[in-house]
Amino acid sequence: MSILNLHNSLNTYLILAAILFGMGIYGLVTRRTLIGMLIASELILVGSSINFMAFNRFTAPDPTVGQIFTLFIMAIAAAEAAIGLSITIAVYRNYKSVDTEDIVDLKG
Amino acid sequence: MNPTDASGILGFFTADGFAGYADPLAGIVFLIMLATTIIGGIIACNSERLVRAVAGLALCFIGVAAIYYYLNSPFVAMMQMLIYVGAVCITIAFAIMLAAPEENKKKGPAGPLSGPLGLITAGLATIGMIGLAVNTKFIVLPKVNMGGVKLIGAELLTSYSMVFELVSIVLLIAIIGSLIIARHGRSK
Amino acid sequence: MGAYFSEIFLGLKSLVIGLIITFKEFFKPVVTVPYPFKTIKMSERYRGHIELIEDEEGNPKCISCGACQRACPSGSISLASKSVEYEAMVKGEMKTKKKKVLTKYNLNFTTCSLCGQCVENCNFGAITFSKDYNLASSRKEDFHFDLLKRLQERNS
Amino acid sequence: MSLTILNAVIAVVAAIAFAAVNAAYLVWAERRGAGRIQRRPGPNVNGPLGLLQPPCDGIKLMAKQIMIPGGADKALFMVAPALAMAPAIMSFVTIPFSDTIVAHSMNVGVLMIFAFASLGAMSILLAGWGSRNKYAVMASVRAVSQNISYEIPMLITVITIVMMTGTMDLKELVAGQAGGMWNWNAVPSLASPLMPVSFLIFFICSLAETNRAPFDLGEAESELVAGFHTEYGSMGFGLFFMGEYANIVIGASLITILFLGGWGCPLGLFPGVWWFLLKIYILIFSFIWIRWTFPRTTIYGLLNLSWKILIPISLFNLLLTAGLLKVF
Amino acid sequence: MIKDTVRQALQDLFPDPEPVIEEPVVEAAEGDEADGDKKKPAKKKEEPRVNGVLERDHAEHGYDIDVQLEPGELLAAIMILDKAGFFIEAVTGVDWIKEDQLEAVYDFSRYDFDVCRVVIRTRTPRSNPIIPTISKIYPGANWHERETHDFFGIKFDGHPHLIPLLLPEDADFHPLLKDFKP
Amino acid sequence: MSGPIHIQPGETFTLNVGPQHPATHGVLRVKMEMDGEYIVKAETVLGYIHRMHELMGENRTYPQVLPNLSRLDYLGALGYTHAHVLAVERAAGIEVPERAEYIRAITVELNRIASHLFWFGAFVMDLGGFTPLMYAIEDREYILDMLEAVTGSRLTYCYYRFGGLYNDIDDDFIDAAKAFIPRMRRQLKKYDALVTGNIIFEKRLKDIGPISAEMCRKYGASGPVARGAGIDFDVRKNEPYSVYSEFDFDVPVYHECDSLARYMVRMDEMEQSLRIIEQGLEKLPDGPIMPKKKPKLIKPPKGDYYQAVETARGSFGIRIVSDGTKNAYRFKLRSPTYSNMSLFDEACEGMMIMDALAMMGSLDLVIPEIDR
Repeated sequence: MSILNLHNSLNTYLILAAILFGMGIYGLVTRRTLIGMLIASELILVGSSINFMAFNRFTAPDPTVGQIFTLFIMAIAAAEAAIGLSITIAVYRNYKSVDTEDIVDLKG
Repeated sequence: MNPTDASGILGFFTADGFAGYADPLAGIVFLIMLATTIIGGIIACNSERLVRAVAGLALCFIGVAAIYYYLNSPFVAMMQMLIYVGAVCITIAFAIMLAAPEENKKKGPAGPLSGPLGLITAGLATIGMIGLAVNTKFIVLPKVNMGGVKLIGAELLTSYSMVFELVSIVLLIAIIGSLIIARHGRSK
Repeated sequence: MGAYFSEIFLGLKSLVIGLIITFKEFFKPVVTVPYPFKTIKMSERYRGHIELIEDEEGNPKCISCGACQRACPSGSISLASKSVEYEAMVKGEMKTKKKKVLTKYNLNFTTCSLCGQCVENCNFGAITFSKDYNLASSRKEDFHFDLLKRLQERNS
Repeated sequence: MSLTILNAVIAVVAAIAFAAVNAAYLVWAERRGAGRIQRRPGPNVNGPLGLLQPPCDGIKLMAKQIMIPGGADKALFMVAPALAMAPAIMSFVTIPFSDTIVAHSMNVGVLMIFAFASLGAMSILLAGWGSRNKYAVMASVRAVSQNISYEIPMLITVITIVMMTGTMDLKELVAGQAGGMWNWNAVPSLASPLMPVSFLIFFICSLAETNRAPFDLGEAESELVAGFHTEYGSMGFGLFFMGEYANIVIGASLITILFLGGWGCPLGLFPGVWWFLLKIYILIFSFIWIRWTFPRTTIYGLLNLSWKILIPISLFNLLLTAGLLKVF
Repeated sequence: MIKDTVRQALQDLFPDPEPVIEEPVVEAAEGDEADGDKKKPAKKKEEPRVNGVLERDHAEHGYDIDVQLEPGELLAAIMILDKAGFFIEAVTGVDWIKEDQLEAVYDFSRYDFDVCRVVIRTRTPRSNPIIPTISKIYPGANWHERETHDFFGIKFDGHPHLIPLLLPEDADFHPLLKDFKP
Repeated sequence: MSGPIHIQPGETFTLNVGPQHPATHGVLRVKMEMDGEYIVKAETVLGYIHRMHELMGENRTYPQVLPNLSRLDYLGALGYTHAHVLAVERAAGIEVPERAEYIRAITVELNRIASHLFWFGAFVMDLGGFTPLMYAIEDREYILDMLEAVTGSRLTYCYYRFGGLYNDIDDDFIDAAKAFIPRMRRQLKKYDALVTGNIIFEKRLKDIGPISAEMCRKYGASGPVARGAGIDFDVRKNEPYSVYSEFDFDVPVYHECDSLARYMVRMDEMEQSLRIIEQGLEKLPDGPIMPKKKPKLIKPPKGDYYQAVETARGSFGIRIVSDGTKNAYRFKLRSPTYSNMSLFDEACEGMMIMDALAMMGSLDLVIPEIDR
């Protein structure tokens, strides 16, 4: 298969999704701040979205279900980002840090 | 893409680009976008400075939007740009500006899985999934997505109307909740 | 509710009034003078830096009494003179008299504040204001005027 | 095959050229217009009517040294101006100047313009943060919150229009308004009697989205020195500047397409690209006119305007139009 | 008349009830002009003014009440003016080098049509000039006192932020002292 | 929009507004402790163009100080030189002919209008509107042309002399001034429609930067700042000097205490100044402009003299401590903006930065006058 025809192959997309997902996992375990973790989790969500979209394009019996699922993921991601932002700010207010190691006591 | 959409004297993404045979321009642009996505992802999960990580995330999302476009879903691609780049990335950037003035305060491992161990973990997960993806035989069905927007709208309001409503409620609760959490402590 | 809409309406109205005013101004003629290409006449009493006045013979009227030098708040004026002897008819006989002749009259324009005290304090009407406003230079030395030299240049 | 590449290159080059020429000469037009409003001539020395001023400015900007402030994030500092200019040029690709002159027509054209516009906010944020200047950071936060809050009434208005015409394709949107100014979307119809209000809202929002006075809080020169591009000189500043003017052209084009019938003649005769250009330049003139008439709003005045006035009215208009569309 | 009430109130600050008679200004101005620079040995040695309240002619001097007092009584006098609704015009100093004293001068006036300008002076030795601050009563005196400190070196006791205002941050000279050499 | 805000320690940052900042009109620096857009604490740093005019006043003879006074405030220079000549005339007991006093009043009021016009333009420019500045400058040019024809300079006039004037006015000046008055009234109407009525402008100033009457008293504020706080104080009325008691004019007073009130006071003052000029031109007596008998050397008798005048920015005072020589023993300048500016630190606490800068504009700062 020609390298210029990669975009017509399902595997390209699946591998890309796996790479993004892996990056997300890596970021999630190595990042030490809440915001870094938020960024990493966005990568994971995007990786799974690509999977949905790829299957929707190549194999789905219903041509819209993958797209709709991706749209839902986007909505949830937006909500997650908003909540994550507010939690980060609240944590920062109380601990003066967003480092996960500093946030150890239970009482907020 | 719908062939009727691609008119215009300068139309360069012709319908042929998506029909199956190798259009070199589409292929080249696809490779560029693939690289953009991966480079953006690497910046996003490796950069020391969080703002750069967000910039990388935005880059990654732009690439992903282009990839959605290649998957015959211009609507989702545009929504990806609009929501992820225009809203999520900016929200995270705001969070950085509001909450993390000292970025490089401490160095060193964050937890047991950081460093090479984290790399190994993530690498194993990636390799496993790639293997799964490559080794599975997918049945390609002839009914494919042609990139219409009307169909999505119709489905959203018929088959998936319940999910749609639920997502709306989740968003509403998220907005109100984040307002309450973030507003706490400031009386203005 | 009424206040809400009336505020929007009145606000829009005030904005439209402003727009109409600037739109009218758009078609009015330009009032500025494109300076290096066109200049305006300076008014009669414009006070530039000072100049020496000459008498009928072309010599400076100044008798170098130094009143201007003393009156100057910033010490911008420095003058020097030498005394020369000359013969004049006094009461029917020739006598040698002494008089001071100006040899140097320098104005340090960098410190001059154009107050006009020197002209006012001159009892002999020997200095006046020039109409020179076109003064610009990047060197300080250009503003150390030698007024005597300027007078001679004017005469020649 | 090579034809497609050629076509693509032509399209991109044409878009860049159009954006650049417009940006350069809009600066000239703005300065001349401001001059006329203020009873002074404006730039008039270089060339006839000062027409050579933009190239001279461009050469001057390019000849200047690129200065990066100490402590700045170099990568972000350099990337941000490019990120400001690129989406503006990309948006030109999808704008139909006439029935045939369009680089790439797509079925979600309206969305595409908004998607690229949202990239502009990102570039402002990165520029502000990257230059490590407190004024720049404050300005970028302001500009971004302004952009976000004005996107909402703008999109609601767009939804109203899309609902009426049933398409997101810019060409079809224009085609729906063909045949004279009584068919334009800005004119009230039975199904949507509040359309002039919508038009006004969209106009205000595009002023705010392009960071134009009286909403130029991102570069409020009397408070925040020069806003998010305080630290930029030479071509970095030039790119921001050109991006701003390219955005103005896009905003004017979008208003023309959505509300003023695109390339259609007001009387329904001889539609063509000239009508489109005429309309956008009239709109741009009004942008300039407004800028040189009004003082700047405050940040809370601006947010109040968006959240308390524009969003409720546009939402009401949306519901009303939806209801009336069902009736008629 | 506010003038009388304020004068009375200020008078009460002094133990000596009898008002200080305004010493006529030495009429030497015209005589001096004739003699030029020649010193007049006959002129009696000028004594510093005695503390007390003086009423001045507004047309001649531009103010109405002139009070001189000890630094210790300053706050009491300022309090009287504050109660009477005066606003602070300025605080400044005068260097009386011959008498080896520094004088701080406080100008007060009223927003009223009942014009009454009050000048309060207090003297302190040049070697160790300390005067209590009035910036607690009149916050506007903050800058004026800092300026006076810049120019004269008078230390205002209790001033919250006595650093150079008009002079450079590291200035250690006081230009309005008569023995100041630039 | 100002009000109490809870600040958490360590969340603030320092913002240096100035010395080079577009809103500080010259060289003023304000160190602001900010919490986001809100000002927690502000400290003004002065002295960037301090020139020690008071020491110059001690080292120079009285006539030699004349040009210095106009350098204090380049926008309303005549008011300041007026204060100086009045103070020295009071100290040395010099009589001034009536015509000279009238001409002084007319020129001072013209200069006051010029100063207010420039302030108007610069203030609107502070708020982001650039065009009114150009219109204001155009009108101001008329005044400057008139004054140049009389005094010989455009900005830093040295026109008054002890006992009178440097030059007499001529018919051209009177004609020009008479023509100027109706024109200025028309222009003021235009400004009202263009700026005062504008909703954005009103929203930016209404209830912004409150300065109460009590605060004015404690800080010694005067001029339009005090009059905007409901204080009916104008030296021209309260303590009439020169020939101001002959004129019929009102002192505009607004009780809102906000920036808009201060703006309105200045706009109304221009109208009142026009009235004074009108009356002055009508009543202008004939006669000399310098007294017949004038001492050759000015040596005021020993003593302490104070003279206050109402300049465009407020009550300006000169204290001359004379020791009987031709130099002043002490030459104190009480500048109005200095007092007006000193309340900025306290007034701007808790405000947003753009409101604070709008308020700073409404104080009408001329930095050389603060720094002296």
